[in-house]
Amino acid sequence: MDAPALRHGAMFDTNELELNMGPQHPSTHGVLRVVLRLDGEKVVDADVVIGYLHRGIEKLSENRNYTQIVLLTDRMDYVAAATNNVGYCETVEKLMAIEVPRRARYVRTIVCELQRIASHCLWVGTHAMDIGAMTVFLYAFRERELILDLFEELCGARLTYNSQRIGGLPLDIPPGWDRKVLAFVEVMTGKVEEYEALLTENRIWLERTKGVGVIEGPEAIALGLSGPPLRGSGVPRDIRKDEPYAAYDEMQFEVPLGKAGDTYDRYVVRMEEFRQSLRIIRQAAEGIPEGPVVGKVPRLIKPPAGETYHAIESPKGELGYFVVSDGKSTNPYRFRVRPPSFCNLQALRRLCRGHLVADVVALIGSLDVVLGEVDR
Amino acid sequence: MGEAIAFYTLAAFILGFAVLVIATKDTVHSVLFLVLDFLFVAALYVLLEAPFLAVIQVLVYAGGIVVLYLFVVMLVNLKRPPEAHQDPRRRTWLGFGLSAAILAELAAIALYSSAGAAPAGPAAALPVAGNTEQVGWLLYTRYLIPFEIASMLLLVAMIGAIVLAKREL
Amino acid sequence: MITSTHYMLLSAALFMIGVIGVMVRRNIIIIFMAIELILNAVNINLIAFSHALQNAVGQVFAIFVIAVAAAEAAVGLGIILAFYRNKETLNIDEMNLMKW
Amino acid sequence: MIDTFVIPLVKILVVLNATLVAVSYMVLLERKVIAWTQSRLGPMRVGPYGVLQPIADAIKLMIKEDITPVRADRWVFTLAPIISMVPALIVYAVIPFGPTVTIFGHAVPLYVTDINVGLLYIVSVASVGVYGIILAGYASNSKYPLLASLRASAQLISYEVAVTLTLVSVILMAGSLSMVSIVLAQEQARVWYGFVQPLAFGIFFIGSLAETNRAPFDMPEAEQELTGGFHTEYSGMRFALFFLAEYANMIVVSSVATTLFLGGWLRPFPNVAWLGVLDLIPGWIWFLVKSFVFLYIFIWVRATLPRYRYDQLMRLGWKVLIPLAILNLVATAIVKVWWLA
Repeated sequence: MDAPALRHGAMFDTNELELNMGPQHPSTHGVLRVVLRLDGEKVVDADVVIGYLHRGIEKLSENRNYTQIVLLTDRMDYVAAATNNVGYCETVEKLMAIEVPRRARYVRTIVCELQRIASHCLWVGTHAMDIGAMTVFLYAFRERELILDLFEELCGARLTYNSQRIGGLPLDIPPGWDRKVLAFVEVMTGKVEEYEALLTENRIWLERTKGVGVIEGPEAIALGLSGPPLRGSGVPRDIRKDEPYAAYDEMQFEVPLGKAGDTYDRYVVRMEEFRQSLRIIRQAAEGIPEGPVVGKVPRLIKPPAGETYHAIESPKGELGYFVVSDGKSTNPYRFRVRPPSFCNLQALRRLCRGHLVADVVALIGSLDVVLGEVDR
Repeated sequence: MGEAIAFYTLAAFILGFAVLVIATKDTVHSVLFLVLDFLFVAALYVLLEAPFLAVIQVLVYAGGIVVLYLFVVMLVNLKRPPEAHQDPRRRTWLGFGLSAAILAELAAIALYSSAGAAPAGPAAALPVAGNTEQVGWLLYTRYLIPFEIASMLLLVAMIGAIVLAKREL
Repeated sequence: MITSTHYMLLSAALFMIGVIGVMVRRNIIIIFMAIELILNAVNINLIAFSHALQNAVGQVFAIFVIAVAAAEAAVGLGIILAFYRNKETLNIDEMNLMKW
Repeated sequence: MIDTFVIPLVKILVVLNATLVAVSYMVLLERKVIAWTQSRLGPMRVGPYGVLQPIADAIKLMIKEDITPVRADRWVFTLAPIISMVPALIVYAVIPFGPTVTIFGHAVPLYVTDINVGLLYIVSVASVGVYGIILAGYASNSKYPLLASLRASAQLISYEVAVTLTLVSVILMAGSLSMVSIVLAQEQARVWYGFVQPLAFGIFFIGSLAETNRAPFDMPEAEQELTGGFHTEYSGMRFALFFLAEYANMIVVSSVATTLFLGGWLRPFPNVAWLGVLDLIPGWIWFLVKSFVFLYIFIWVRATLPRYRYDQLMRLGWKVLIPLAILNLVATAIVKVWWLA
C-alpha cells in the first residue's frame, strides 16, 4: 500500500458535511446565507449567498425624482439611516454645486456621528451576543434607545429618518436639542466604559477574538475592505480625514488603528470610534453656528448633465453614491451605490476558511454587515 | 418470595432485552436495548448485594462503553444496510446449533455441579466490613499487580484507539 | 428460594444469546455488542458466586472483566472506524481480505 | 409499617414535587435575575411580579402542538427527553437535605435514602443522562441537532472525568462514599471541605457549569451557532422536558456541591463556637440557602461571560482541569497518609 493513496481520498475519505447557515439563522444578522462545507467542525469553504433582501433600490431610483430618493436611501443601512441620507444629499449637492450653510453642515456632522454610535451600539450588542455575552446586547440597546429619542425629536421618526434634504435640512433643529445631545454625550461616555469592562479584558472574549480571522493590511486593501475592518488591519484610511465632508474639516479627532487585523483589533477600533465620535459630537454641538439651514436650492431639482461620485465614511465603511444626470429629467439617469457592507462581505469567505463554525458567527459579527445595504 | 419475584422479573428483562439487542435491525435501537440490558444487570447486582459493582456497571458500561458504541454508530452513517451482503458459504443454522449446544453444556454444568458441591468455607476474614471496602481492600492488597496490569491495559487501549481512529497524527 | 443455580442458568442463557449474536449477525457492531453480553453473563456468574460464598474476590474479578471490556470496546471500535474509512462497510462477510 | 412504607413514600412524594416546583421556579428566577442584571424587569404580566409565569409557561407548552419531524426516528425521538429528565430526578434520592429529625414521635431522616455508594450513584446516574442528548440529536435526523449532540456528549464525557476526580479527593477526606457520612465527616472535622479543598471546589464548579451545559460552556445549545442545539426539532412538552432537565441538573449539581464542599446542612463556620445561635435555624434551611447561592452564581455567570469555543473548551477540560484535578488528588492522598494518619 503506497503512502500517497493513504492521504488522498481513497483510503481515508474526509466526510465533508454541507451545512446551510441561514437565511433563517439567529446570528447571520438578517437574511444572509452562508453555505459551509465542514470537515468535522472546521470550515473548508464558505459560500456566501446574498440577495434575499433585494428590493431594487438603484433601479427604483431611476423613476423617482431627486428628493424622493432620500427616503429610499433610508432603507439601505437601516441601523444608520441618516448617514445614508447625508451621503446621498451631498452627492447631489456636489453635482449641482450647491453651497450648504455651515449650521446645516454642523447638524449633519452630529447626525452622522450619532448614527455611528447607534450603529456601533447595535454592532457591539449583536457581536457580543453571537459570542455568547448576552448582557452587552441589552446595555447597548438601552443607549441606542436614547439616540432614537434624539432623532425622534429631530425628525419625527425612529428608524427611517428621511432627515436630510438636498441643500440642507428640512427643518431647523428643535430648541434645546443641542443641549440634549451634549447630555447624551455625558451619559454615553460612561456607558462605553461599561461595555469595555464586560468585554475588552475578558479572558474568554480575548480567546474567542484574538487571532481569529486575521487579515493583513495589503490583503485588506486588495479585498476592497473599508471602514473599521480596514483600519483594524492598520491601514490609515478614513474619509472623514482624507476627503472631509460636512463639517469634519473643523473637528479635532483621531482615527483609531489596529495592528494584527484580527477580530479583536476590529473590535478595539470600533470601541475607540465610540469615544472619537463622542468627541466630535461634543465639539459640533458646542459650536453650532447660527444661520439658515438650507442653501440656495432651485425649486425644481434638475442637475446639469454629468456624473459624480461622492463617498462618506458610514459606520460600516466607505459609503459611495454614483449619480448620472442627463440634464433633462428630474430623475437620475443612473443611480448606483457602493455599499460598505457588500464590499466588506467579500472578505467573509477568505476569513472563514480554516476556522471553526463558532468563528464564522464571530466573523460575520466583526465585519458588521447590514443585509439591507448588501442587497439594496 | 420477594427475592424470587425480583429475580424472575429482572431475568425476564435481561434476557428479553438481550434478544432484542441481537435481533433488532436498526443498530441505534440495538445499542439502546444494550443500555437497558446493562441497567437491569446492574439491578441484578444490587439484588446480589454488590452495590459497588452495580454502580460501576452503570458508570462504565452504560455511561462509557455504550456511549462509544453510539458514537461509532452515528459516525459511520452507512449508505447501504450493513447486512445487505451475505457470504454464500455462511451457515447460519450451524451457528444456532452450536449456540444451543453451548447452552445445553452450560446448563448441564450448572445443574449437576451445584447439586452436589457444597459451598466452600467462608472466605478468609478481611479486616474491613462493607461491600465497597472489601472490594477495595482486595484490589489494593492481594490483587494489586493484576490491578496495575489492568490499568496498563487501559492505557495501551487508549493509545491504540487514538492511533487507530485519528486521521492524521 | 433463589439459589446460585438460578443465576447460573440465567447467565448461561445470556451467554447463549451472546453467542447466537456473534454467530448469526453480520453487522460487526452488533457482534461487538453480543460480545459485551457474553462478558456480562460471565460477570453475573462471578457475582452470584461471590454472593453465595460471601467472598468479595468474585467482585474483584468482575471489575477486571469490566476493565478488559472497556479496553476491548475502545480498541475494537477504533478498528471498526478505521476499517469503515477504508471499505465503507460494517459487514463482517465483506471483511475477508485476510481470509484464506 | 409507618416507618418502612409510609414515611419513605411521603418523602419521595415531597422531594419529587418540591423538585419539580423548584425547577419551574428556577426558570423564573433565572429570567428575573438576568433581567435585573441587564436593567430590565423580566416577566411582570402573569401575577404580581410575574410569579405565576411558570404556570403560564407550563400551560402554554402543554397545549402546544407536539411536532415529530417526518424523517425522525419516532421512538427514539419520544424517548430522548424522557431519558434526559429521569436521571436528573432520581438523583435526588440520595441527597441529604437535613439531618434526622423527629416528627410526631417518628425519627425521620431528611433524605430519601442513604446508600453506601451514594456519590458513585450520583455520578453513574448522571452519566446516563448524556443519552438523552445524543439520542435527541440522532433521532431528529437533522444536521444542527446532530452536530450539537456530538459536541454535547464529547463535552459531558470529558468534563465528567475532571468532576469525578475532584469528588475522589473529597471521598479521600471523608473516607466514605455515602452523602450523609460526608456531611457528618465535615461536622466532625469542624470545617467545610470547600475551605480545605479550594482547588477541587473550583474545578468542580467549572466542571459542573460544563456538565449542565451552562454558559460559558453552553456549546451544545449555542443558539447563535447551532440555532437551538440538540433540541432544535423539539416542540411542546417534549421540549419542556429538556428544558426542565437542564434546570433539574443545575439543582442537582448545586445540591451536590453544597453537600460535598459547603457542609450540607451544617451552619456556616462550624468551628466557631459563639456562632452556635445559628443552629437554631433548621439544617434544611441552611442547605437550601447554600444551594440557592450556588444557583445564583450559575445565573450570574451566564449573564456576564461570553461563550468559549468548542476546541478551547476541550483544551480547558483536558489540559488544565484534569491535570489540576489529578494533582489535587495526589496531594490530598499524600497529606492524608503522611500527616493525618
